[in-house]
Amino acid sequence: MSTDSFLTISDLSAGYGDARVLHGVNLSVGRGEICAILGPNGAGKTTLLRALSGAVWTRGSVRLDGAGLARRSPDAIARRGVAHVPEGRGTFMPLTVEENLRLGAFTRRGRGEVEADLDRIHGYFPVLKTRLRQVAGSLSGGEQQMLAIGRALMSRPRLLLLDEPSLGLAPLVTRELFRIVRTINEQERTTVVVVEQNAHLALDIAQQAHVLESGRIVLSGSADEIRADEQVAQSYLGYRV
Amino acid sequence: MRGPAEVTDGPARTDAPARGRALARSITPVRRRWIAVAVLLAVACSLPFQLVPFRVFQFTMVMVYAVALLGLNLLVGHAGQISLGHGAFFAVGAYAAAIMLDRWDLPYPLTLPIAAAVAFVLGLALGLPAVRLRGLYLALVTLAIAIFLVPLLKRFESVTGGSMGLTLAKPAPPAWTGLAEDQWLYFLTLAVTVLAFLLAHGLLRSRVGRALHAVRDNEAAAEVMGVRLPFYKTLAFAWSAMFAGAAGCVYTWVIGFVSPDSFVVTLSITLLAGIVVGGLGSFSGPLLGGLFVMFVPSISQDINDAAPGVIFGLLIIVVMYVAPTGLAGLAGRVARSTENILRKE
Amino acid sequence: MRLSPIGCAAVTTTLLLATAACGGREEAGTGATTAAGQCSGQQTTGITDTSIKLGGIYPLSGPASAYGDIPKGIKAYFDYVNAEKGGIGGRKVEFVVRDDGYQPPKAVEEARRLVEQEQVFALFQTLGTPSTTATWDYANQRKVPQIFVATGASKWGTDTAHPWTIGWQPNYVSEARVYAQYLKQERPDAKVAVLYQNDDFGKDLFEGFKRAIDGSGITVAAEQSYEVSDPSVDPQMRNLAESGADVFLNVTTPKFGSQALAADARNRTWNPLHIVNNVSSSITVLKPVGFENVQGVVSAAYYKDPNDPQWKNDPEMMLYFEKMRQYAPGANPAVPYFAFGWAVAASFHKAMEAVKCPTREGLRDAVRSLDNVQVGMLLPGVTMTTGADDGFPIESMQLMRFKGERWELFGEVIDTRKEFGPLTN
Amino acid sequence: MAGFLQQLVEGLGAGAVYASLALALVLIYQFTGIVNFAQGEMAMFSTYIAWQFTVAGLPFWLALVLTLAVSFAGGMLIERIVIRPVEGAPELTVVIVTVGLFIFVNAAAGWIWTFLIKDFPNPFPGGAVEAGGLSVGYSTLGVLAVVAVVMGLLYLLFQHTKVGLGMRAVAANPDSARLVGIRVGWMLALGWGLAATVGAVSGILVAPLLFLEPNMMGGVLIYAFAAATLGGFDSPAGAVAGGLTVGVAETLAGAYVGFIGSDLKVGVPLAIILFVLLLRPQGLFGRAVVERV
Repeated sequence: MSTDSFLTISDLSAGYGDARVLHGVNLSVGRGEICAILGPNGAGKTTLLRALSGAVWTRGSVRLDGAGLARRSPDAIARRGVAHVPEGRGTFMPLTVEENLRLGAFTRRGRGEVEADLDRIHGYFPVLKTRLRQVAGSLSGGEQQMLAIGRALMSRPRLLLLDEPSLGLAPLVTRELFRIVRTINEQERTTVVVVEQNAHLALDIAQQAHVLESGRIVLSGSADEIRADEQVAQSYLGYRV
Repeated sequence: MRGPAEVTDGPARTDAPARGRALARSITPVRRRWIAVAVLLAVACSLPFQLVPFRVFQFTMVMVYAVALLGLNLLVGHAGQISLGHGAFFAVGAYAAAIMLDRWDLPYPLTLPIAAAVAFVLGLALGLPAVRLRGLYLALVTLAIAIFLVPLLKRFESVTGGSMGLTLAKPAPPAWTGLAEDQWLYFLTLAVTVLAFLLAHGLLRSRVGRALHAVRDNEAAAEVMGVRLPFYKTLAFAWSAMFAGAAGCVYTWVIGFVSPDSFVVTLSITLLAGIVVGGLGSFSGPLLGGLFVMFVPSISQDINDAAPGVIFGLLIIVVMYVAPTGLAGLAGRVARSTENILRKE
Repeated sequence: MRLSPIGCAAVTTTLLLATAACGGREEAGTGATTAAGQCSGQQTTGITDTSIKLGGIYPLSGPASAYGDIPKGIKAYFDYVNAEKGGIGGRKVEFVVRDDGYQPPKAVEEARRLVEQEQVFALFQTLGTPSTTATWDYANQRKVPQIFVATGASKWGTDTAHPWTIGWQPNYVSEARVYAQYLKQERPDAKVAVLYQNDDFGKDLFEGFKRAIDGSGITVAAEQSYEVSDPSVDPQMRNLAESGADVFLNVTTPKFGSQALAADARNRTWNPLHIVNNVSSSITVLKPVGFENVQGVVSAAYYKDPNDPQWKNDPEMMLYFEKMRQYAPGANPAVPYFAFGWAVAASFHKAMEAVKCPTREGLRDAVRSLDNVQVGMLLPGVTMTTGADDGFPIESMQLMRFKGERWELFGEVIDTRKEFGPLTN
Repeated sequence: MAGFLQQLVEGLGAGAVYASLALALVLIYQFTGIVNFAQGEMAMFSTYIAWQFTVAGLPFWLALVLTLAVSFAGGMLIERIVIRPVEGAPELTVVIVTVGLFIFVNAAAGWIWTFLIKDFPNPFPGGAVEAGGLSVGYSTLGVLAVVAVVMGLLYLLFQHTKVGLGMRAVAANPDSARLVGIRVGWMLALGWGLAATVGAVSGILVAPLLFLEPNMMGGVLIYAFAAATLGGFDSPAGAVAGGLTVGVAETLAGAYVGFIGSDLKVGVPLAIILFVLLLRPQGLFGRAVVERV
């Protein structure tokens, strides 16, 4: 594993109400790395991200740069630099694109910085700049995904959680999106945890990956190791090595 | 009263724990339900011979409210529609019965089916526009109906007796029963209540009931699955109005007096509060709600003579804290935990 | 041990038979006692040589709660009589008050509670026409006196099938007759605009007024009703003002009375003679409107308003203020509902003193044969009289006009029975 | 014609009162999806507090400011103490809690201040502007102006402040709002506080016209419901427009439609609501809610 562990998850269980979905997950992500979480539907990938951002009940420990996150409220975790782009993108539909972006910076002070960050986001996603006054609900799926990532970046996150960014997007758009995520990771040294059905894409940008099945980690390794694993190849990559 | 208590407490109090556990296991939920119903019925039948007429009257009114709440439960609890106007259907049933008794001298048993039918038809007519509305908006439209009914009743004075209302003779007990008036009224109400519960039970187990549940759980999905939404929503509204109308009819028998100001908006709101407090979508919810509506105001006055409303309001809030899903849910939780304790013993 | 529906029925029947066999309920009349001697056979439930138990039903909760002050005045009076006079004829009075929230079914429940559980001697005041109508059949079947009910509907006096129920205050029809009489003298060709509450009270008074002006030159130029649930009567007042009537008859309850008085004052193009009915004639209704805005308003009264300075040195009023402070320390004695309660309690005191037999029958007969009984809190000249053909204890009122900061009584006390003949259905 | 215009003006005056309470209803509904049945009673209670301040000898405007502050705090407190414990419960449970609150506040006010009516100082002068046979009372103008000012302030708050943006975010998508670091609980409390403040304004506007007593707002609440339904429960501007429409319709119908008369005029807003909802179930200004399968 990585020498410098930025996010450390130990023995994490989580779930909804009476139902436990995660059973003692352990993993760590190095600073500035992209970590892909793979696995079949219902394995608990989304729950893992929700556990990290405090939206479900958890047991066990989550440490970000040494500070404990477990059992804090979602807004408190967000204020500690964790930006979660949820499944379904979490767009504030009736608000304008600009208001959506500004909400990303809700926890920050300093007007000048926010304005500068807006420009930075426009750099990544030029299409958003042309739609600033538009109601977010009127954007296309791909644009909404860009908006969601842009909103997350507005908080200058230390940890970015992406849940199925490719869902419902055309392949070309998805490819573009992942390229941008890679760029952001490289330019801003943002640590990223990405949950993705499309294992190819995820492994292309990730340094390391974990396979989750029935709420447990069944396989961990570098992106290349995982790609080379026969089992994974069969189940998630659709070919034999 | 000793008999029923022994039946329910029997397994718990037995000296041989092993036998107790075996017995507890052998009583399946279905059987337990039948036993509970039987005990309840037995107690209900013996009450009027045990209590003073004043208490008998109170329990008669509990059943009247329970029948109305049964209708509301069908609509709110099983079909997921909110009505703030059920007092209006209650009033329509009450007035229909009163007018039949007062103007046409119909024998009173006849007034029940007719009053129920009138409420049903009215519910059907009002259910048609209600089909297009949902949630809050339906609630407000029904609230408006409840408000409008009062001046409407006053306007058509020649039929309704106007704001003076109508005073009627109460059904007299037939001589062969040897019952006093309050006991006779009690058994009439009990019969209607049992009938209403059986009818509601049957309705919910029928195709209609399944369709209603589908509507409640996910309206759009139900429609995709081929449930004829407008049809069932209207039907739910009409059935529910019918129960309220039947309750209103029995109310007229029991009270012997109807006036527009007896059916103000507060009645509708009290009914809705009653069913939510009692427990939505449950079998015992209407009964518990009826008990709440009947007894809690008097208890409030016993606690604070100067401002009973302060206590009544507080009690509603407190019940909702303790039992967010209603008293029926609370009773279920208590029963389950007692059972767990028994099992572990 | 599977129970089929049949089994269920069997269990039920068994239990039913068992209970029916071993326990009959306490008979309804348990605790019911009867008198001996000259009053032999008459009911003495709730009364002993040292005590009387009375029960009253009022709205203490809900929209009509304002009337919940009346029993406090009654209680103060009885507390005073119990403590300082040794009770009524040596009997200490216990007054049990129950809340019906102005809902008839609740009133029935509470009436039964008072009679069957509390075992009261009599129902002393049930408030409101609907609640009283819902309970009077019961009271009369049980032969429990239901006396001095707090509603002015005329049926308490005209009805013959309910001898156990009797009113107290002047009925609304008589009050309407007083206003009609006044107009016939002062404005024989008046065009009257009427605002009335759309319920039994408003209808009774308005219909009575229409009947009383029948055949005279007085006409109703416009009529508007309101519901108790209306926020305001301003729209009604605008419509009435357009009629150009020269007399305005204000048949309202206190809040709406104030609103109508204020609307009349605001409108400077319409200045009719304003007659406000007794229910809304209290100083507490006029004061919020501003005394300068209600000068010259006419009304009629039968009991003394504690806010009225002319009674400042009246012995009964002084006693009232003193004892209210003593026995109802939290209450403001200026509230006319307290004075109303005081007056009706004093009336009961007089009636009880006149009973021949201290029994329910005795009380029923006593309140139906009152002869010119004087009560200190009633206006001078207003007395209680009943008889075989007269079921209305108080039928006299006196007109009054508002001047400065108080009502000024004018004219003679009008005995409506003498003036207009007995009221019939 | 002058008579008609006069009725129109009076209708607008009545409508402004309905609008102010409807505004308070909409504020809470927007954030929580709850219809607060106790809104009118809370407003009535605030008005009593203002009355108490003026009786204690404070000048009216100071009493007003103090009352608004107390109401704001009280609204937040109610959210924290009364509503928070049932936050996760079914919507209907929360609605019934507000019904309980209604009964409680109403009875408490009667207990503390009795049911006798009180006169409340009118902040506006008594006269009227006369123009072409039309007479518009200063108090009518005043009420309309206050409602306009409240609308304006709310607009500024929601559109041009960070807190306002946060509140709108909570209304739009509470889960997502949490994920961007907004303290949703505080925003809800803030919404209740704001609604209580607007309600207090409404009560203080109503009291000089209807006279202060515990049941003062009961009738107004019904019309405010109608106004909010008409305008769309998620649109503050709609609530105001709805309030004015209901006020005018009710007044005109009571005056000009003979058959309706004053006893059935309450049917007019009912008919309007029914008609509007059948054509546009989301209200005139509301957003269509599309439910996905």
